[in-house]
Amino acid sequence: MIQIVETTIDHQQLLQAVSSHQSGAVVLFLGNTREFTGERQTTFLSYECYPEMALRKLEALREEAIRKFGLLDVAMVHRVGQVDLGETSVAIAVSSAHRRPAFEAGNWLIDTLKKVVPIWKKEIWADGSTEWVHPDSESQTTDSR
Amino acid sequence: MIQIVETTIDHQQLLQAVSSHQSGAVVLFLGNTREFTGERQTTFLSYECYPEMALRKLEALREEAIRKFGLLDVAMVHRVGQVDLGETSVAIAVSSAHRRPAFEAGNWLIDTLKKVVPIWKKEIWADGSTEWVHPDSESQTTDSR
Amino acid sequence: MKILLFAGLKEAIGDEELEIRVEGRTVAEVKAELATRFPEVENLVRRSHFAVGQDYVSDSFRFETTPDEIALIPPVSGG
Amino acid sequence: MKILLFAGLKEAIGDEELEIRVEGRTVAEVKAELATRFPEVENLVRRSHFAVGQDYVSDSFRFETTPDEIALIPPVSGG
Repeated sequence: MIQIVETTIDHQQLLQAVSSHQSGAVVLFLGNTREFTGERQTTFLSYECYPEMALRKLEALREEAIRKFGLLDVAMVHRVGQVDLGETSVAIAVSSAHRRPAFEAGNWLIDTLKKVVPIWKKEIWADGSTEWVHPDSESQTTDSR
Repeated sequence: MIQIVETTIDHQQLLQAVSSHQSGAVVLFLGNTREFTGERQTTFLSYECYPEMALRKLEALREEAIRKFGLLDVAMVHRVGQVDLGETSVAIAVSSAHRRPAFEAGNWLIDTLKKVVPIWKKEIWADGSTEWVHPDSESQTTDSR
Repeated sequence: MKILLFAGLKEAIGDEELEIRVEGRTVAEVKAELATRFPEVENLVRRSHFAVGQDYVSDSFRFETTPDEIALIPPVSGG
Repeated sequence: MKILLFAGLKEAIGDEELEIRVEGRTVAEVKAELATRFPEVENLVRRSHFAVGQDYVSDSFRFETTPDEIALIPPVSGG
């Protein structure tokens, strides 16, 4: 299950998608909009993506993780558009027979997603300013969530 | 939120319990009854606990994890009694500002729970035999989930 | 003094509690008596830990004359 | 050839696509022209990657005469 959605992510659906009688371990990761980055206050985030390529990259990551970590299944859903405080922008569910690979894969998937999947976040700060986040620059916010 | 329950674990409730406007990352771990252990087939599992001590230990683990990993919150629910194939015996939800500590804490909590919390699992095998699991013995099943 | 039993110990000994003298003795001494009385669970008793007042104690721990609730905790397997 | 723009690049250049000659040139050469035409995003262009047919290509990649869909991907920040 790989999706890009414009409304609330239903994590129950991800858990169901990856669960079976063989999945002794299921790990779900949720990335949510956080109110404070240091002292700066966020009003909301807005995400944009390159849809066809983002879906292709998510599917490739899914297949690579299943192979690399010996998983049973992976589901990934990313939301685009406005994501309010406390709401989920990305959900990753991983299932495996044993718990270790499920944790390792969940960690690897979100790390890798943040590096290669063409999705961008815009900060709408409480002071009224806005900022596209393009990491690894002196002049721009880097994302450390 | 620390609970020992006798019916289905509501993971939605755990996610809500740990989520806030500061929780940029939420990790949920579910331990489910797996049908096969190698070639052996399980019909269901049955869990027993020492209730007062199990709750005390779970609460102590929760507090230790929050301190050790700098978390926002932890919720842990363990089910006792019969847990059928594919159903959840333990759910752990962890929230933090950033993702790394959330993954590390989830991993540490389930590892440590399995070592110190007085809860025991009985295998009801498909061949009709039953077996209490007391790990680290040559003569008994060790748990590797 | 009654001690609480669980899981494989409870099943093997056939009761959820057991009467044994603990006052003034060490955990190691009480375990030795249990192994003698229940040779079929000697191995499991050796690998078990006592909990007093719901906290684990080591084999060198000496029970008070009026101890709190005592339980014999076989290796755990929750999760 | 039209190339797709996103996020900070789209906002700075003011359009979601851009006409530029790519046929037979390398990614590095096209980036150099972009930096000249849009000096305000020189830094961001340098840190961006081209995708051809929705796969990343390196700076030494040379565009075909009739390439697939081309996009200029600024550093990503999903998650």
